[in-house]
Amino acid sequence: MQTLVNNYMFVGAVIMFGIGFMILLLHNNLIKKIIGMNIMDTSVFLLFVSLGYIKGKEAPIIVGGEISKMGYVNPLPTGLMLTGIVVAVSVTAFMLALTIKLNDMYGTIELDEIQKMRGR
Amino acid sequence: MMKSSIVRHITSLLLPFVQIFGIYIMLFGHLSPGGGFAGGSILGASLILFRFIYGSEATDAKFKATYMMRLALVSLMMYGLIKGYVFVSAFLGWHSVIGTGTPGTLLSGGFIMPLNVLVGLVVAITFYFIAVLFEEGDFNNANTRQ
Amino acid sequence: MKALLASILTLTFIGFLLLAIVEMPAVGSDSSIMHNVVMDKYIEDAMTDTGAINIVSAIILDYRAFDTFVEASVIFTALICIMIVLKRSGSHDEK
Amino acid sequence: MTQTLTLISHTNTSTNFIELVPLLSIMLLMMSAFVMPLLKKKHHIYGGAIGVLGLTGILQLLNVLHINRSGAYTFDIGHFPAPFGIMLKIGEVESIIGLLFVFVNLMIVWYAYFSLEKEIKENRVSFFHTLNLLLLASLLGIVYTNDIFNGFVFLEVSTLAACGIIVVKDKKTNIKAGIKYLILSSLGSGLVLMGIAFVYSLSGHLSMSYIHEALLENMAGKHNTILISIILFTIGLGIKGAMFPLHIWLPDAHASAPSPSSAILSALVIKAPILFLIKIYYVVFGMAIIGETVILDLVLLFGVLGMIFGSLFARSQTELKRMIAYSSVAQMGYIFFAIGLGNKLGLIMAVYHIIAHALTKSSLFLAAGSFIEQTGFKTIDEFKGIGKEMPVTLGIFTISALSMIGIPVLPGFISKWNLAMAAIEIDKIYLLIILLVSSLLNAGYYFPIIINGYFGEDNLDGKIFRSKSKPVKTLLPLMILTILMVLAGFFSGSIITFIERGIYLG
Repeated sequence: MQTLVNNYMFVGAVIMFGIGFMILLLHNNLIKKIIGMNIMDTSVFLLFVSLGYIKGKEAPIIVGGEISKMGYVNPLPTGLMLTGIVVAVSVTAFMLALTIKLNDMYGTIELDEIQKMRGR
Repeated sequence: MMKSSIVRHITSLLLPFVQIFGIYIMLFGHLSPGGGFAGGSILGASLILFRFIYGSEATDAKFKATYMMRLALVSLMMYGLIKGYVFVSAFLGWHSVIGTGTPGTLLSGGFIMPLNVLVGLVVAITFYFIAVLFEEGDFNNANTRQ
Repeated sequence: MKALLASILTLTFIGFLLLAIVEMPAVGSDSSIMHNVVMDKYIEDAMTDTGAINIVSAIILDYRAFDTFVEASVIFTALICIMIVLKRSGSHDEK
Repeated sequence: MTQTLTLISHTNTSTNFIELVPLLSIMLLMMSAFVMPLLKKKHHIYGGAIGVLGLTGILQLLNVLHINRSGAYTFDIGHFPAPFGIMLKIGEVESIIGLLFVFVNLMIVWYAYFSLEKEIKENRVSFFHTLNLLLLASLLGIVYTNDIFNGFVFLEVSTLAACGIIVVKDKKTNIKAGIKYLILSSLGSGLVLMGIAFVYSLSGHLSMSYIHEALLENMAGKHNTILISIILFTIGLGIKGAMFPLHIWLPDAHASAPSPSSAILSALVIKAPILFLIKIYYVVFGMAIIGETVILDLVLLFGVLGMIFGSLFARSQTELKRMIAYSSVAQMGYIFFAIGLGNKLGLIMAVYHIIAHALTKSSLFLAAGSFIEQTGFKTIDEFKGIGKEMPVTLGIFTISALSMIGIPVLPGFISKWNLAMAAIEIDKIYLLIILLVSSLLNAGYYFPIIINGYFGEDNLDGKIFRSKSKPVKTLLPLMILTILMVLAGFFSGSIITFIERGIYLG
């Protein structure tokens, strides 16, 4: 239990992942599904970035030409998540585009109504 | 297109600063927080703002969609060529043509600064196109309406 | 019914992940296995290796540049996909 | 803290230019994809695409020959070696899968030259080829990479591009199938990324070989995390690779896409995540860790369920392409079954079945596509008597279907036979019954089409097929695929020995 309290960042990220997952499962509205997807992605980013955090150390930018005595936090997770964010943005944009097209074709963005129509 | 003159004037005041800020973040990506993606998003946001405030005709006259598309593709190709050159030269053991420079100055960091600018251009143009496609369904409305 | 099922699934899932969280190193500790020799190399040598003082920039554009190249093509792929979906056919420049 | 890092020594000391091939193929495909949207004329687009694919194919062939002569090699991208930079690792399995992907894609693009415009709008053709080249590059990247995060990024490109080539046809069903695929797939990506986060927290490395070393050192007291990250990877990549209960996106997507896209999707796109999963199992975690968990038994179970239920669902379909799509689910079940056996022969057969299924399913989809294109019909019943009109196409369809069922000499039989051997090797005889039942089910839905196609003249009266058989030149890529499939069966011995040299399991 003490570990969970200490690792509150990870716990928060996991609960956020659960919230996103729940939105994805429960809602039929496509926009809400996309929001749930985004919350899930963000929670993973949060988890990853908090992995690289070291207490009392500085952001990984070398100021003044010499390496700080304080040391720096782990720069690798941050760098990876920059890539991850770009990927998430691209996927979100594509999903929104598909939603717009679906709305043009069916006149609704509720998935259950779309499933009922079975339109060709 | 917005008719409100307050919005138009504020935008015309604000836009240069937004764009300079975006370009600054792109250029100084190796010295300060930021980089190609962040700077490109800001630049793209300024283009989107311009289009939404001043309408598609004015924007298409200024930034032609075909040229923008070509610019993005050429940037991507340049990116690929530079990176391909670096990868291949590393494999063959060649020395870098441009050194790393003095750390902390603008012209340092080898290929990092040009790569940041290229990524920034790609991201800005892509975001602009995506927003325009979402809003209007096409990005050559000025030409088709005639 | 569906809501209940979804809640149970989600709670089980969260519980599973928390089992892993318990075993993870504490947030912010200096001695965890992640802060290893790879990180030290990035921090100590990034300035001399690449000339950039922003270490994150040095990582994404020099040490792991291949990732970033692929990432640029992700954006491009998304643009092409969106153009396929939304671009009206028969517009002016397509003739 | 002081920590020492023993650099895993690489064997390549001399500079051999063939070792540039993997990087060069990926870069070449991506760069030509960036040029593709600028091209307008049809013969420019196809000339460019086929030229680039042909060149890449030749490079891949040279690569396979090089590997055959001097074994596996690693390639560090950029100036920095593996734990700091990104490393590609190319062994026997990777090289032959790369050659397969490029070759099958080349044949499909060749076929698309004659038929794609009939299914999609003309101004989308250049976009289709852009996405196709990006897709192939990303699939090659997934196959070659030795870095899990790099693999994740490539996986995302492949997802987006695959979804793009589904929605390139402007129908309602396509958009619906596309968004279903995209939502499930990005759920899978989220799970994979979380798995990467856990693995990174356990090892501090991203390069597969280094993660393996670090995991073996630090696994004490971390069994839950290891198990959970394996499960996350399995579910995430299982969604992308159509593992049985997670396959729900596949039939819609594969059935509604244009025929060349269907062939690419079923032959290539669902195969690369599985190879990545195999690498995660055996390169990242290793048999020592995987063997202690239940995960292989779970994969075996899902594989069995997929084999049985995929075939049952396929039987109940009325549309031809939907049936073939469900047959893909069943065949992916075979691959998961082979992985789940957990011995060396099983793993070899997983890779061999990837090759066999890619060659077979692409020609099946293309043959079905040319039926549909020539006649305008969609359902299975309407294809009775089609052998009179299109004997060559139906012949190709027949040979491929026979391979799916498992007639001797053809590759489907080879993999089933060896899977049976592998099942006997680990004393699970009851699995043989499942193999037999699934083969019978396969026969149950493929034979009626073939028999009705050749001999079903009873309802031929009053039915006018739109035209005679397609010109032979348009069927040439199909014939080459079929001949290659038969050859893959004939020379299965040497292919299997080649794979065996590079398989990840000692």
